[in-house]
Order: sequence, then C-alpha cells, then structure tokens
Amino acid sequence: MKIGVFVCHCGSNIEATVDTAAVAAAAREFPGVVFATDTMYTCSEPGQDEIVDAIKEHNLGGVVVASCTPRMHEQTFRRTVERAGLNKYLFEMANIREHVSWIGKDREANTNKSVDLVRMATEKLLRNRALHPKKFTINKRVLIIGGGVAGIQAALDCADGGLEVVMVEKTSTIGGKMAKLDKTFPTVDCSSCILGPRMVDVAQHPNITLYAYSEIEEIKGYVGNFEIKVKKKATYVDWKNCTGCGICMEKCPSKKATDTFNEEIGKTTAINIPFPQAIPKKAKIDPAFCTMLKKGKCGICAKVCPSGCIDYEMKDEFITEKVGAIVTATGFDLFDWTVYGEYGGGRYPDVITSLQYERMLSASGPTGGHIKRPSDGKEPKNVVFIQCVGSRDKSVGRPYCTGFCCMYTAKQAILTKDHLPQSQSYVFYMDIRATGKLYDEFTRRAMEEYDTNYIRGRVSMIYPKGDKLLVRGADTLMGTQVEVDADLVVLAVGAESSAGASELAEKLRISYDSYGFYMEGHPKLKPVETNTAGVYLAGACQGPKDIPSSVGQGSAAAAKVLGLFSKDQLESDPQVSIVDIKRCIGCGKCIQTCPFGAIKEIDFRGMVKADVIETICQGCGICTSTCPQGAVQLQHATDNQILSEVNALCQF
Amino acid sequence: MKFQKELKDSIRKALPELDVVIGWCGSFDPLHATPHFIRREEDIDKLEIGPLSVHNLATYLPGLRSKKVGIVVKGCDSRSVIELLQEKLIDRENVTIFGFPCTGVVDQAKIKKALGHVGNVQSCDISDKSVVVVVGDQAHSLKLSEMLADKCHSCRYPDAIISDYFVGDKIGDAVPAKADYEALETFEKLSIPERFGYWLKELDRCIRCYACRNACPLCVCRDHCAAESRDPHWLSQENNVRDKLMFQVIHAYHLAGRCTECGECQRACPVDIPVLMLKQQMNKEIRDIFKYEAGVDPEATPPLLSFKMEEENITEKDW
Amino acid sequence: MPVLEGKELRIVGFLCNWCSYGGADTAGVGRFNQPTDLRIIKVPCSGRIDPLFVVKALMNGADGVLVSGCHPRDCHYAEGNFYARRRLEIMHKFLPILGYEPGRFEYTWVSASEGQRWQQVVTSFTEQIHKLGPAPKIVGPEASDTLSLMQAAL
Amino acid sequence: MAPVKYLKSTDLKSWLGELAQENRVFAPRYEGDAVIFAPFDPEQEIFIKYAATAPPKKTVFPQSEKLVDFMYSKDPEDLSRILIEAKEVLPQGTAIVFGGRPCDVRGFTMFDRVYMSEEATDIYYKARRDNTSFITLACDSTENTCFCHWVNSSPSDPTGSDILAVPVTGGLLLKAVSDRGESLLTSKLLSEGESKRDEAEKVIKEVADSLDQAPDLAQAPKKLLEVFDNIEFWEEVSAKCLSCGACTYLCPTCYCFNITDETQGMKGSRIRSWDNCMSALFTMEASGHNPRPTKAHRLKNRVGHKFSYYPDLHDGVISCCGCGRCIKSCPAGVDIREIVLKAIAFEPTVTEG
Repeated sequence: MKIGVFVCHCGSNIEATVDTAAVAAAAREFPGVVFATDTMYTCSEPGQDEIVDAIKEHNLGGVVVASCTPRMHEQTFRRTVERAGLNKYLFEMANIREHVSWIGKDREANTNKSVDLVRMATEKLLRNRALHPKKFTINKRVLIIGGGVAGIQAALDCADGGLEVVMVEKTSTIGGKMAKLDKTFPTVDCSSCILGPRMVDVAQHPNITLYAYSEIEEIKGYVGNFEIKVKKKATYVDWKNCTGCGICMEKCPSKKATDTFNEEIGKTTAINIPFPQAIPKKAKIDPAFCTMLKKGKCGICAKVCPSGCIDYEMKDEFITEKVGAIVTATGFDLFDWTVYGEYGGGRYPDVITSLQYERMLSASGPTGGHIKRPSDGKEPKNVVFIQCVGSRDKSVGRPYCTGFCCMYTAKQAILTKDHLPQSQSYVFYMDIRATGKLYDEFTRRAMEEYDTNYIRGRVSMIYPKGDKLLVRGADTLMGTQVEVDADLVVLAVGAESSAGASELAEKLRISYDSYGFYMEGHPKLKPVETNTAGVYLAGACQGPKDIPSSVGQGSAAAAKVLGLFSKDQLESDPQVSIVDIKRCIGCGKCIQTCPFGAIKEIDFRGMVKADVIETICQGCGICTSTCPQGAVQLQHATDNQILSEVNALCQF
Repeated sequence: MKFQKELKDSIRKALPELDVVIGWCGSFDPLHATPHFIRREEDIDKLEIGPLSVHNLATYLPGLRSKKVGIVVKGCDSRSVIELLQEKLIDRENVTIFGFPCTGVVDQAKIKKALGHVGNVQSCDISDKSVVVVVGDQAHSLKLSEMLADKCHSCRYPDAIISDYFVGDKIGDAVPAKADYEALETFEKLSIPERFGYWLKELDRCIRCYACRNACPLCVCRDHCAAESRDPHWLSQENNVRDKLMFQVIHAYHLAGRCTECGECQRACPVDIPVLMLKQQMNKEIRDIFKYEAGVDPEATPPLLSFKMEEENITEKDW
Repeated sequence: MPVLEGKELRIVGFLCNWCSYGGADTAGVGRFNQPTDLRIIKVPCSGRIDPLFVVKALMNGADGVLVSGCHPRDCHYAEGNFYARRRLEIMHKFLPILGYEPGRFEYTWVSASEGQRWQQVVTSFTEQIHKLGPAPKIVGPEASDTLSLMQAAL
Repeated sequence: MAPVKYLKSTDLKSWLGELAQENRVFAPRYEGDAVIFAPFDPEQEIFIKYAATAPPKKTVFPQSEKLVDFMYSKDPEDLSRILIEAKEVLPQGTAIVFGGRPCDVRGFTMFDRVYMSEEATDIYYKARRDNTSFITLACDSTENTCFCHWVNSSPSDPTGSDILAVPVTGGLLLKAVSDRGESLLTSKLLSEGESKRDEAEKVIKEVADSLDQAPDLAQAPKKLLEVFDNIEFWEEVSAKCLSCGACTYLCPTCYCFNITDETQGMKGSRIRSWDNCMSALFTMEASGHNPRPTKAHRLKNRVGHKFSYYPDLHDGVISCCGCGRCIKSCPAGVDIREIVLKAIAFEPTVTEG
C-alpha cells in the first residue's frame, strides 16, 4: 500500500509544540509511506484538496492524517479520501493535538511522541482493508422519553413530519416542570396558556401514542430497529373508560396523599388527577394511601365511578414497541436543598423552594393563586429570595450554574409585587446571569419598576424570630452585614439530573457526566446527538436549560430524526466482526458473550460454526478477545492491526 | 486391580452400542501404559488399569465427537469430561463414561529421577505401598506414595464425578494429604526478577512441539491454534525464548477458569518443562477471585465468559 | 523513534473509544498537562482488549501498560467492561508470576467527561512506572542472552 | 590402523576446554530434568551416562536459523521506489559435538543425502555440516526403546562420526574414524590407548549381544505402500496419536522445515524453522484445502517416509536411526516399531465378488 501522511499544524495549536516538519520527515522513512508533508490546516478546503491531489498524483492507497482527535474530524477526512476514490476505511488518524500538543510543552518529547503515533497509524493502515457497508431497512417510528416541554416539542414536530411517535411519560400527566409554572419569563405570560394547547395536541395527534405513568424497562436493538419494553405501571383505573370527571377524587376519604404535582404544598386524595389540565386527564390511585389497596376496606371510588373503571386488581403491564430512533427528554429534578443547615435544613415551614412558590402563585394551585405562609396562612410582607441554592457551590458538589434561576427569581419578585402590592422583595444573589433576549431588561424591571431589593451576597443564616424569620447575610457591594425580617423565604433551588437518569442511560448505552447529565456527541457540533447512533437528546437531560432552549432542542432532535428517516435504508457500520469459517471450531464462546445476540450458530457442511449477523453487530469486539484462536475478527480492529500498533511501539 | 474384571464386563456389555471404548493397556516397557482403543471384543482383554494409567483420555473426546465413544476415567479425568460437556464440545448422549475408584497414578518423571535413568526395564510390580522396578537385572524398590503425581496428593475427587458405569467401591470424600497449591510454595518464594529468570531458563529448551497443547483435553482449537497462525500473528516461528514463554502465557490464559489441572501438559513435555505451574497459578487466582473450580458442574459458566455487575473480590486501584 | 533516553519510559495505553479516549481528549481540550511517555492505542471497547495484548506489549519491551475503559455500567456496548474487568484483573494478578512487578500494568475507568481524572491517572501511572524503572527486557533468542544481562544489572 | 587414545574421565572437561578454544563445543548436560546439548561450560557438569533427552540435531540443523537479513530503503527522490538489500547469513566457525550416540550422529547421514545431494545443496546445512566434528559415544547399555539394530546400525556404529569413544575403566577410549577425527586427537591430555582396545571391544560386543533378534524390515517399503490407501489401518494405528511434534523434533533424522519472513518496520529476516508432518499446517494449502486433513494421514506420512519413500529414493536406506526417542517421549506412547511390523504383517482380507 502506498501511503500519504499529512501532519497538520492546526494553526499554532500543534505547530507551537510539535515540529510537524520533522514528524513528516520521519514518516517518510516508514514502510509504505511514499508521500509526507506538513500542512497548515488539513481540515480546511485547501488542506483537503491537498490530500485529494496527493492521492491522485502519487496513486496513494491509504492516508494518514496527524492532527486532532478522530472524534473531531475522522468523518471529515474519510469523506475526503472517498472523494478521491479511496475506500474511506483506508484512512487512519494520529491524534497529535488533544493527546500531544495540548498536554505538554516539551517540543522534543512531543515531536518524538507524534512520530510514534504516526508510525502506529501507518502500521495499522498497512493492515486495513476496504470495508463496505450493508444496507438495512429502518422502522420509521420514534420513541420520545419524557413528556415535558422538550419532549412535547420533539413529539409534535416528528408527528407533524409524518412519523409515528411513541411517547413514554413517567408521571400520570405530561407537561413536565413547565406545567407547574405560573408564568414564564421574560414575557410574564401564562405558562399553562402556552403549554396547555400543545399538551392537547399531543393527546389528539393521530400519529402520537402516549403511555403516561409508564417507564422504560428495556431497550434492545440498534439504530433503525430498536425494541422497547415499556412498563405501564398499575393505575388501578381503566383509562380506556375513565372520563376524568373527578367524582372519585371528590368522594375519596383518604385525603392525605402526597401531592407531587403541587410540590407538596398541601395534600391530595389517594385517587387523583394531578391537575385540571392534565393530559391524559385520567385518575390513578396512589397505593401508598389507598385504604382499599392497603387494608381491603373502603372501595368508595369504585362505587361512585360512573363508568365503572376502578380495578383494584390491576397489575403492571408490559408493552413492546418497535422504533427506529429515540429522543430522550427526561428533564431535570430539583436539588435537595435541605443539606443547607444555614437555611434551616427543612425545619422552618416558611422556607420554601421556588417551585413550591410557583405553585402558590398559580391560580390552579392549592392556594388558588394566593400567596400564603405555609405556617399560618398569613400573607407575607417581606419576601426574601435566595439565589444559587445548589448552584455554583462546590461544597455541595454542584459547581455548575443552573442558568435560569436568576430569571425566574426576578419573575417571582415581580409577581409577588403584582399579587401583594404592599410587599417588599429582597433578592440575595451572587451574580446576575441574564444572557437571553430581553432577559437583562427583565431583571432591571424587577429592580427598578418593582422595587425589588437586590443584595449582592450570600445568606449566612436564617433563624426564627417570633413568627418571622431573620435572614442574615452580607452585602458585598456595601461591605456591610444585612439582616432582613422575612415573612417568607424562597430558595432558588438549582437543577440536577433527574432521578434514574443514569439507569436510563445504561439502558440507552449513552454516556453521562459526573452529575448525571447526558453527554452530547460533541459540545459544539453535535448538541442533540449522542455517541449512540439513533439516540438523541432534548432539553434539560443534557444540562439545565430554560424553556426556549429546551423547545429549540426538541425541534432540533426532531429534525435529526426526520433527517435520519428521510432514507428508507440505513447503511450499517462495516466495522463489524467476521468469522473465518475455516478456523472456527464452533465452540460457541463468542455467541455466549456477545451482548447483542449478533452471532448465531450455523451448520457448515455438517460442522457447527459461528456466523455474525452484520446488521446487528455493533463492533465492540468482545467476541474477538473471547475467541482463543482468533477465528472471529473485528474488522478495522483485528488482532493483527492492534498487534501491529503494539509492535510499532515496542520493538524489543 | 480388583475391579478390573468388573470393568471389562461392563465394557463388554456396552461395546456393541459403541464405536470405541478408550482405556489403557501395556506399552513399550513394563513401567508404562498407553491409551488403548477397544473396538472389538478381543481388544478388551488387553485393558489394564492402575497407577500406570496416567493419560487423561478425555483429550480424545472432541476429536471423536461424531462417534459413540466409551471412555474410562479417573476422578481427575472426569473433570475434563465435565468441562467439555459444559462447553458443549462433546455431546453427553454420545459419550459413555466408565468410572473407577482411583488411588493415584505415578509420575514417570519422579521414577526416572529416583532411578537416575529408566534404562532397560525388565519388570515393574506395583503394590499398595511400593513400586518395584527391575532394570538391568537390578531391582529398585520405591515408595509408591513418593512416586505418585503431585495432583494425587491434593486430590479431592478420587471417584469419577460423572459416570454411566462405576466399578469398584467409591472412595467417597477423600481427605487430601496436601492442600491445594502447596507445591507452588517454593516458586512463590522467588523474588519477582528471579521468577522472570526462572521462566526464561526453563522455557529455553522448549522445542515448540506443542505436545503440552495437544495433550491438553481443553485445548480444543488444536489445528487452528493461534500459536502457529499468521492471522492473527501472535508468535513468530523463530526459536526464541520470548515466543516460547508467550505461548505458555497464551495457553495458561486460554485455560483460565477451564483448566482442571490434570497435568497432561507437563507430563507430555518431552523436555520436562514445568508448564503446569503457570496454569495452577492462574487457577489459584480464579479460585480466590471467583470462588470457582472448573470441571465439577456441567451447568456452570466459566468465570471469564460471564460477569457480575458488582464483583465482590475485585478491588480496583484507587488513583 | 526510540524513547527519549533517560527521560521517558515506554508506556502503552489501550483506551476504549467511547469513554476513556474521549476522556483523554477532554483532558487535552482542557490543556491538562501530562507526562509524555504514554502512547495510546484506541480500541472500540475495553472488552476488545485481549489481556494477551498487555503481555505482548511487556514482552516486546514496554515498561508499563495502562488500560482504561468506561466505568462499569456505562459501557457503550453494555457489557464489554464487565468482561474486561474480570479478564484484566486475572492478568493483573498473573503478571507478577511471570516476573513483572505488580504495578507495571494497571487498568481503570475514565469517562469522556473526566479530563481531570485522566490527567491524574496518567500522571500517577507514569510516576509509578518511573519509580519501577525499565522493565526486564528479553533480548536475544536464547535465555542466556537475557540472563547474563540481568546478572550484570544486579 | 587408526590411532586410539585414552582419556581419563577426570580430564574430560579439560580436554573439551582445549577443544573449545578454537571450536564451539556442544556437550550434553542437565537442564531442569532433561538432558540437552548445550554449549560447553566448564562450570557445569557434563552428563554422558545415558543418551540425551534430545539429540544434537540442532547443532547442525538449528531449531530456527536466519537465512537472510533484509532491509528496505527508499529512493529519496521517489519514495515509492524501494531498494531491497538482502544479506545471506551463513553460519561461521567450526564446531565439535561431544557425547552424541551412534544413532544420533548417524541421523545426519539421512540429512546429507537430501541437503548435500548431487542435484541440490543446502548451503546453510552444508556450512555447518562441513565444519562440525562428532565425537560419538558408543553405548554400553540399551533401553527398551532402542532399536538401532533393526535399521542396519549398532550401538557402536561409527557412521557419520569423526571419533568413536568407548567407555572403558576410568575413562574413554577414543578411536579416530575420519582424518578430521584424527587431527583432534593431539592433546597432551590423551595417552596411548592400544592397551585398552580389547576392553573396548568387549564392551561393544556385550552390548551388541544384549540386543534381541531384529526383525527383517526388507518388506517394509513395499508393505507400507500397500496399506497407503487403507485409511482404516491408519486410523487405528494413529488413534492415540495427539498430532504434536515431539516425535519429529526429537528425531535425529527428521529434516523438514518451514520458512517465514518476520518483518519489523523497514527490516526483517527470513527464518527457517523446524516443521513437522504431524502438524495440520504442514500441508495446508493457500486455498484452505489440506491433503492430509487427519492425524491418520499425517502419521502415515511420518512412518511411510522413514520406512518406505526414503528407502525407495536412497538405495534402500531406512531413514530411521532407531534411537527410540519418538517412542519414549511420545505423550501417548505411539510406537513406530509396532506400526511398521503391523504393516508388514498386514494381510488384506479377501472379499469375494
């Protein structure tokens, strides 16, 4: 094989600490290399053209580019060599930027290391073979996990695009966090007025199948052909016939059930519909509080239900859905602020979270939109907002900024004044992060038009003083201590990854960061893709996001799915395992260890042999390291290719 | 042996249904036995079992997979049969197993050492206690217990674990004279660099005949072994100690969790290299980490072909 | 090119494509300084790593070998690192039997987001290998070639 | 008459030391539990009481040897133009092998007919063969596996040797067999041996007499060809064979080899290494077809070659030296004598019609 080597300067990113000309010179001595050069920006158009020209001029059979990580530009250069008529697998990359030039300044050592990496790449390339993808048909249905605003947007866009959509929502209604909000910033328009119709669209769209109160049990398969096992949790109410009339709720004697929708401001009944605009508007029984389910006595709801749909014997049900792509929109949860002892650690009833406050502000909330102190039901006069509770705080393991708390705090301060014109709001803040369109103007309004007292500093202590709470903090701008007699304290609690995010990621085979937020394919260029083909991200599951960003991502993910499904067939990655039938002894160890069931037993002239199903094989290579005699080889990462890299580095 | 007749009777009964029964018979001198393939009634008379029945006949089973095969097994050999069944390398319905209570087999290397050299053996009489070998008109009386293979001293399975016919009285739960892996202690006292030197020195005389591999009942790849292939190309054909040692590592690793320590690899070695020890060391780890013993349960899964989400006995490095 | 005499030792890394290779990239993007000894071989999954690659590298003259994959439960291929953990663990324990000091070979888990952890792993592994010094090398075809060299070194 | 010299056992090492000054000297010694021919080392004990575990085959036909070192270099003007430089690696120097047995050393004469024939010469083999002298030890005892007398040889056969050493009281009686051998008997450590000649003759006769009557193998070439196509016969005799290479690699007359190129970067070597017909790969064709697919086919070749095909080509000489190592070292106790006799005795069953 005639090999061409292109060593990229990446401007000064590489050249500053690697002598790329020396690397190219060294490469000229390697077996197979007939052309080697250093170039300023290999990925640029002239850079790529140089590769194409060299392939033609020198009749190259393979190309090595020494530049950045293959995660950045492997696809780019594979297209380049393909453009010049080479098979795209006759290409290798040496990562001399992320793995060399960016991690040390010793030019001699870096150059030396780069030469080694290029040698490895050429030795491997010498053993590369042209690979050709197989085509397979795809199931043009999409699964949306999570029915918050991001999921709703993705579902509607996909459904409008003509795709069949399956939506799975963990709780008994879609709407997510946004459904709990009273108003949204910076327009202060009614949250349910914007979201409600979209929720109804989901319910009514002929292309959307909604499984509420359901969870993902298992995911099998691969891009184009996933098989999903959905667990429909028992609701004890036959939803086919439930009309959502609410009579059961009125009559239910067990009125102390946890009201999660209302953030536990108040209680609800054991059989309940979370809120009047719930989609689907169906009742479900909370078995932890239902006397019938707990003690076998009561049964009132069954008696009063006009459509007779109460079923105390109901069991969880499992449904299998086949889809070709998955959008994950599982959102976020609130940080458990009770770790902060200085805020009372949960002991003071009048210290509440921003989302609880939101429910209190909402006309459809438990207080009917009246701001009342939880302790005595009185209207507060002084309301203190504390920002960055569980954000930007290393001491509680949350060093990141949630990003939207500054804005909703400003909104809540404004709404407080609207609701209680006599009130005075105080906001303790670290910095104001108001980087969206009309955002900064909005916070200014809160300060200037609504007399909110913004105090830059952290609160060091809250303690009860009579029926009030004394909030003590620092004003770092004035350099003084501040004390406020508060009637109500609202904590701007930060966002964290939703409960169960990591377990779901494991089922999806996608990565997540140390906080449990899902990893996007590339921080800049692939914000809604994951590294698992066919799995996309939307909304706050990828990181805290406000509503417009979540909606934007929902649409982006939908666009990706529609793009994926624009073809009838997908090409399978040809970097799959292959069995050398002559050398296979049919012991079946590969079949036993394959996580995908991609290897089957076949009969070959009366002998048992293994055979790889190309379109199912995901290319992990567990079979190859399992087969003692190496009869099954993962193409593009064969034993000989890896051994050649080892030998290129370790020559006795 | 008391039950030899009983065994012959069992074989006589089963033979019409079988293509072949594998046992042992006398060999080139009175001190050795050799595998004996019984195909006809008259072959049965030559069958001899006893302390010279050293060969693990399970080695032949995968090669005879399509045949109806009878096999005579010692307790240790039966573990190889179980392992082969477990890995579905042989079919239970095609194998008829004849078990007998084994009181141990000799280690020819020990006899050779005791005699200095084997020479022209005229006779060999083995009783419960002793081995009397007459070489060149001179009689040598050796203690049987000292001539037994190491594996016999720590044997916990003197009776075949699996059998269709069992002749003689089962010995039952034997209390081994020595604990497992006691024989490894001398080696384990060596320093790390000494161990490196030890293996180089021992492997140096390897002639790469692969008798160790071909005698191994679980080296089922045989003709397709990675040792001689170019794709994958793990080893060169050059006579160098690196590749000789590397092969032994490959062998030991491919047997990890599968090896029943029958010792055939070492017995087969024509230049007496202690190759069994590498497998024993590997097995010792398998035992410690996975609490697993190969060749006792046909339904088990070898530990390297399975996993647990949480591994109780693996402590990863804390960086 | 040979290792920089007296400065570097030969350290080979086998990294899975999805997590650890990305982690090493993240470390690069973050400009987290690292020693230069390590050379990374990218494999799709830690489950692809035959522990015999580790032995091969050492026998061919590597002074240290580092394997890194996705954290358990986070494998892109669901199960690869679970198999890898068992296989690598037994080789980890076996190498001292062959005469390679414990610590010549380590395996660990680094996710794509853990650039800092990667820096930490590389730095401390490289230090560990430098503390051990060069690994024993098999030099000629005959054992005596190596043994006499080892004798001389002692 | 060729001169005879006497060497005291106590002077053996000193004498070999003298010889080692100008030659590479190989002598048998214990390595672990095996007796192996190794470069003479005065620090280590020589073991010559019995035949060595492995014969001294490798002294002339190494387990592997470099035939050619090659190097690629590029034309700096046009990197796609590759210059290949190949350098023959011919063995240098002279060697003396002390302590081989008559069977071991006679084995090389089987090589000679093939590698130094009129039609073709293997220069690597010849370079070593021509420059290696053999001081061979006559056997003073035999083993159950010995059968040199079956194949027209004896425990004191000097064929192929330069000096024949016979154990006598207190030492060895050294008889020059060739001129080269004679030239090696000049040391002051050696004394006149004429007086020991009778004792030596007696040792030789006693051993010869201790051997049983050898069967007549004259029919072997023909009979083996007769059973060539009888696969059942071969399946039965090879049933216990494990298809390993122990017999072949320990055989003083097996001379087959394999050639592989091992390349590392821009240089490499062409290596010749022992190969053996018991291995499936021995006859594996590039297409994947193997004309000797089973061990029955392969063992047939090993026996057939020694007792039929080789004698047919080389004036009836059986290319087995009767050392018995293949029997003694076989992990499964395959006995080549048994197979040959079985073939000779084989009478095809006549079926009617």
